[in-house]
Amino acid sequence: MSKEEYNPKILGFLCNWCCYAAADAAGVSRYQYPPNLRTIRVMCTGRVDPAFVLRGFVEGADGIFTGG
Amino acid sequence: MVEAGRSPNIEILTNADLLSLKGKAGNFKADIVQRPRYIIADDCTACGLCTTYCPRHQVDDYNEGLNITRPIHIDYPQAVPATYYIDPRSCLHLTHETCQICVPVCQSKAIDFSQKPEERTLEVGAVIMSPGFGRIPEDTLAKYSFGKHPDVVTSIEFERLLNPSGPFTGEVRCLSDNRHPHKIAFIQCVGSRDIGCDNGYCSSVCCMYAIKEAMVAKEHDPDAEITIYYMDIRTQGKEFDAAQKRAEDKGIKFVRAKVADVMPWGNHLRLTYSTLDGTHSFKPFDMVVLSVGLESPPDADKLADMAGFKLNKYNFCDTDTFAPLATSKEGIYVAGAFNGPMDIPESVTQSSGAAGIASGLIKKQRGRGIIHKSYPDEKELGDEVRIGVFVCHCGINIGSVVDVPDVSNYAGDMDGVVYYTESLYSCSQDAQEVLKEKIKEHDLNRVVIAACSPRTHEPLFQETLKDAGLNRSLFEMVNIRDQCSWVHANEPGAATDKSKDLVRMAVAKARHIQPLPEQTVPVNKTGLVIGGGIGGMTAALNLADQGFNCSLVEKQDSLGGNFKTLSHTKKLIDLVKKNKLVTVYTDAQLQQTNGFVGNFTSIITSGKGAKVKEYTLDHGVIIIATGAREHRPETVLGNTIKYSKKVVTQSELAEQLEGKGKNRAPDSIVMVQCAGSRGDDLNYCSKTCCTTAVQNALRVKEINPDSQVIMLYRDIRTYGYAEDLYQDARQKGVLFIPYELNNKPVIAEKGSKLSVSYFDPILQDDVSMSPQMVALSVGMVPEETDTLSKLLKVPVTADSFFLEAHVKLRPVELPVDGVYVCGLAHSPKPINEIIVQAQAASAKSAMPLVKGYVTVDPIVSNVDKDICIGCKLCTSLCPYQAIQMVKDENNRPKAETIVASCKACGICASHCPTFAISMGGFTNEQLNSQIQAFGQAVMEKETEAA
Amino acid sequence: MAKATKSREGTVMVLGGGIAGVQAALDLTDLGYYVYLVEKSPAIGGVMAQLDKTFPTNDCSL
Amino acid sequence: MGMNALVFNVLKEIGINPDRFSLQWASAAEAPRFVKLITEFTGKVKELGPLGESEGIGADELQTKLEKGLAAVSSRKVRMVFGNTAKTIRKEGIFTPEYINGIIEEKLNKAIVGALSAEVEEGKPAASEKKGPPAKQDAETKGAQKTATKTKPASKKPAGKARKKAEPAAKKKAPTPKKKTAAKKSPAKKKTTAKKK
Repeated sequence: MSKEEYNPKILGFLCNWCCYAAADAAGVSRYQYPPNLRTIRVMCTGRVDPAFVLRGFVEGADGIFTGG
Repeated sequence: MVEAGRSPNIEILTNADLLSLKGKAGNFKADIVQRPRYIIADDCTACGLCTTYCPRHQVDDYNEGLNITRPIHIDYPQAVPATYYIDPRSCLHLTHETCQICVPVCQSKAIDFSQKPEERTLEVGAVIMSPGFGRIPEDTLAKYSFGKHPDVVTSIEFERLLNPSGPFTGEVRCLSDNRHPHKIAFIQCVGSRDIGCDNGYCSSVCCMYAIKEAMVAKEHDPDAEITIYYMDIRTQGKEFDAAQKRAEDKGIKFVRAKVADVMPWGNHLRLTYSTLDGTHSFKPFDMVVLSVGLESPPDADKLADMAGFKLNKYNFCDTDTFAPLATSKEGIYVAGAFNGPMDIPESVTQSSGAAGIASGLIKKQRGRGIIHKSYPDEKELGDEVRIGVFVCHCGINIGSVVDVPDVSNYAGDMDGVVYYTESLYSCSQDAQEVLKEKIKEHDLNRVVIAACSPRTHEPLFQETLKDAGLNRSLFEMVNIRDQCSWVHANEPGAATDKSKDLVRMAVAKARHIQPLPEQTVPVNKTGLVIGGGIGGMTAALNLADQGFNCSLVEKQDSLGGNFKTLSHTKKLIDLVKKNKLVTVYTDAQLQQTNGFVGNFTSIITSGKGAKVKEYTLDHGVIIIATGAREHRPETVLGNTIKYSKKVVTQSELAEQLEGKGKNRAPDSIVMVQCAGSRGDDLNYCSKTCCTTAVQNALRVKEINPDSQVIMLYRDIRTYGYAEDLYQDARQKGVLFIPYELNNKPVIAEKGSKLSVSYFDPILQDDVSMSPQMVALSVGMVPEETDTLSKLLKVPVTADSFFLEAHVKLRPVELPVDGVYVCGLAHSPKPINEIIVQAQAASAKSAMPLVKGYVTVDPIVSNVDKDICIGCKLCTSLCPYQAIQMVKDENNRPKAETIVASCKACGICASHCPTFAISMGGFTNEQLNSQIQAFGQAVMEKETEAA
Repeated sequence: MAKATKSREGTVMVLGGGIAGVQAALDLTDLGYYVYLVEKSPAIGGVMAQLDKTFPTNDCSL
Repeated sequence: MGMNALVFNVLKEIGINPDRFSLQWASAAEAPRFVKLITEFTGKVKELGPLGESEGIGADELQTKLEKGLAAVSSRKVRMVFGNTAKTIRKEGIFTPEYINGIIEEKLNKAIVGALSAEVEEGKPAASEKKGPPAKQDAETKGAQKTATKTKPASKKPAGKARKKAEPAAKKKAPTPKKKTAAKKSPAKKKTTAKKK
């Protein structure tokens, strides 16, 4: 698989009050960004257990973004 | 609209006209007549069969006459109440006693031509007038050949063209030959700022909606060339300038010119206009949109003399600056565009304020008319997981990018999914009925909705689940609009894949969702108002009027804030002092606040020097009214400024003019607008400086008629009725000269003489002069909001004003429940808007106090006693002290949640060594299954790509 | 002829079912009052219901 | 507190490039910042290439290493040390990244390396995937079911008693759906869902 075909899968943990709200605001202002992110909404980044991050890699995520 | 439709305490009387209104505050008698719908509302299933069979054609007013419909129809599928009606003006049977084809066609026999007008008398305690605004008469549009050429449309017609339920299902087409318009022109101030049709006021909203319509048109057709012809761009609201800047970046051209006329030119249109530098230009356009203003409602006079209140000279409702929602008749209040042309956020704020005052007026009768809504009892969950998936089009918002049918079918064959479908607008009332039916029909016990953001619409769907007998936690929402179709607009394939993944992850989580009981906590029925200016005092007085006591905390040693000298402020101060329900703390500072809506405890210090005392206050709600102060920039438009007797700000000039000094009005003065604002130092518009500057200019001319007053401006934003002041100033000889950012005026001080030089676009030459005074129209900055935002954990915008929960739907509430904001702390605004916001804030804050209890979101933490090893880590890590150790039956320490103060952040759960703690709605198992479902996406992707 | 007039204490009449009328009605029910929402056209929503999107957030106007 | 430092450590021990995990902040009003963060992170991950490839680890070896990492952060020993370190950070009140990374490195590195190597003795790579010893796993799932249904009003009554009453109902309801749905689910992937029960 050459580089351009490669489409990284990114798992995102977004905090409902900050980053998730920023993502909504980005949508309202129609900013465009790459579609590789798959979001899991959590109430706060405090909820993100190290086990979730490791499990994310076990499940094959190429990158994990946690946004507080 | 949906909420109003289903609230048991709102009786919607459509097709109804007011016949008479008599009585006094607290006891009015209103006679109304309800014109017949000729359809029995409860039986009509809105199936649409009758419209297909009806032979008669009729112009569709809802689509501004751009479309044809039938006498028996519904305006739009999401209408509330969702029933059809027959238009008596065109129905063959009602006009010629013939036809009646629809009667046998209707399956549910809902058509009943025997219906007669019904008169009813309503006995009410108070009345709120919100009849909205009227349309600009067509003859004022004639000079732009409106009606002579089909492609000259009004802005509301253009809005219908843009709307997916419009005549061309959302495609913008010329009405002359159906082609896509490539060059579109917007002409501003049509029917406003126009003494010709005695609409001398500015309608305040046209600049903003023109920009919005241009942006949406650009979204439909990215290479459309759109030009807006304007006199002043008036985008003075909060974040409005940012929207204008975004429009410019998107390639929308703004030309400062008044368009003389629009001539049909074959299929095209030719615009003739002249710009400031005197050059005449003719430009061809495919379509011309007239940004029509807002007129007073057509039946304003009838309403006024029926109810006995006065109208102002423009036939809008006459109100006083310091009582902007009260009409001249006690007990009758006004809200919305009938008060004066305004935008939606302002109308919403006014209606909340009017509701608050009305509730204060008849607080003795509160709660007597109320029907308490009862929900069917929660049905027992079967063992089998039966999930329903509903994928939404949201008009074109999702449907135009994401292949909704594909996503819906994809969801269909997932484990546990027993029903899947799509809907055009899943948040509309008819879709909610479908949702309820499907839950019953397929015995669904979990619902997944793929639509917009749960942050805005989760409560709406949860309410429908409760109505269908399902626990409201058995619900998961997938955001495929704000975080998918809107942000991956030009990658439909990737957006569809992403939607499928997100739906699969949501279904994976849904399989593990459990019903969670709702908890309620009692409310402490008092308020805390921070800031004792006009806003704070009005809010405190209104809370007291509604029967709740509150404490008012003022930083300085006396109440009054920025407008201390005004007579109205003095009146407010002694009203506050006399009111038994309001306790005032001066020289007071908020030290600490914790707790949550309904149960806050705050510590404040009050008193000066040695006598500083500390008070602990228990209260249910907080209203922030900390106001703002004048911004004194060091440099203005690149010139360093030394404030002196000769170089003053507008407020200093106003003070000087109020004084008694003989030559207090200078012989020559230059006023500089946007001094330190709109990108110069602050990057927002402070909304009031133009009006204050023009008032000062008039005051100078009044005292010293032959003085020379010159105002250098970028846009004169005297919106609403203030336009009359601008008109008056020009007639009195005040010179208004626009400057551009690329050719800024130069202000310098040589010795004792001032020198100002600028480029005059009309003379097309540089002018320099040495005025006696220079007045800088400076903006305002919020009073140190950072400390308060940290104390109350509420967000502030980039300009450090408080960030409201939603600019239109919840303009005076902050994202943190129980905390409200009003006045200059929210954004710069004139006094009447401060008072309206204060009244709205006190109305909204009274709601939890009226209800008496607050439901706690069931997403709090819970501890499994078997697994907990009592290591006490969670109690030390919890930022809200919401978890404590208790002894279990054999005396071993176990952790336990304090449900009332838990904020559901989940730190305890993620740090618990033995995974003993789980969060309601975000359990370890649910999140793990979501991650696992995400994993499957990788597998499919690789196989495709490999 | 007219339906029995429901004389009822604690009620407010809101004349006009546009965004202002609907918002006032919703707030009044939260403040504990019964509301008669009188609208002259066959459906509530007023002009806002005709709009496609509304500034400044550009989200849908329903 | 320090969760990202712990994850960096574990990833470094396994040999995965820590840049693949990013912890950022963007407030509700900072939409442009959020978009910048996501675009940059996607670009960086695209540069790094698929997981394992840029780190030169074969697919199978990568899988076992990752699962060992997961087991490490789920083991009670590592989590206990992590919890106490977080407690000290909070008590010290110093939240600079350097300090947090330093103290996590110092306290946890030994425990992580120990946990990673410890897997080899147990010799049950598949079993070790499970979060902690199996007994805990079942209790945890049942626990999650029970606790979810039994949240009760804030009354101070000790939880034990209330749980008795609620338990029978929960037990009847909770386990059966688990078994049925899980059995039906038959993902093709090698990672069996056995670890769920």
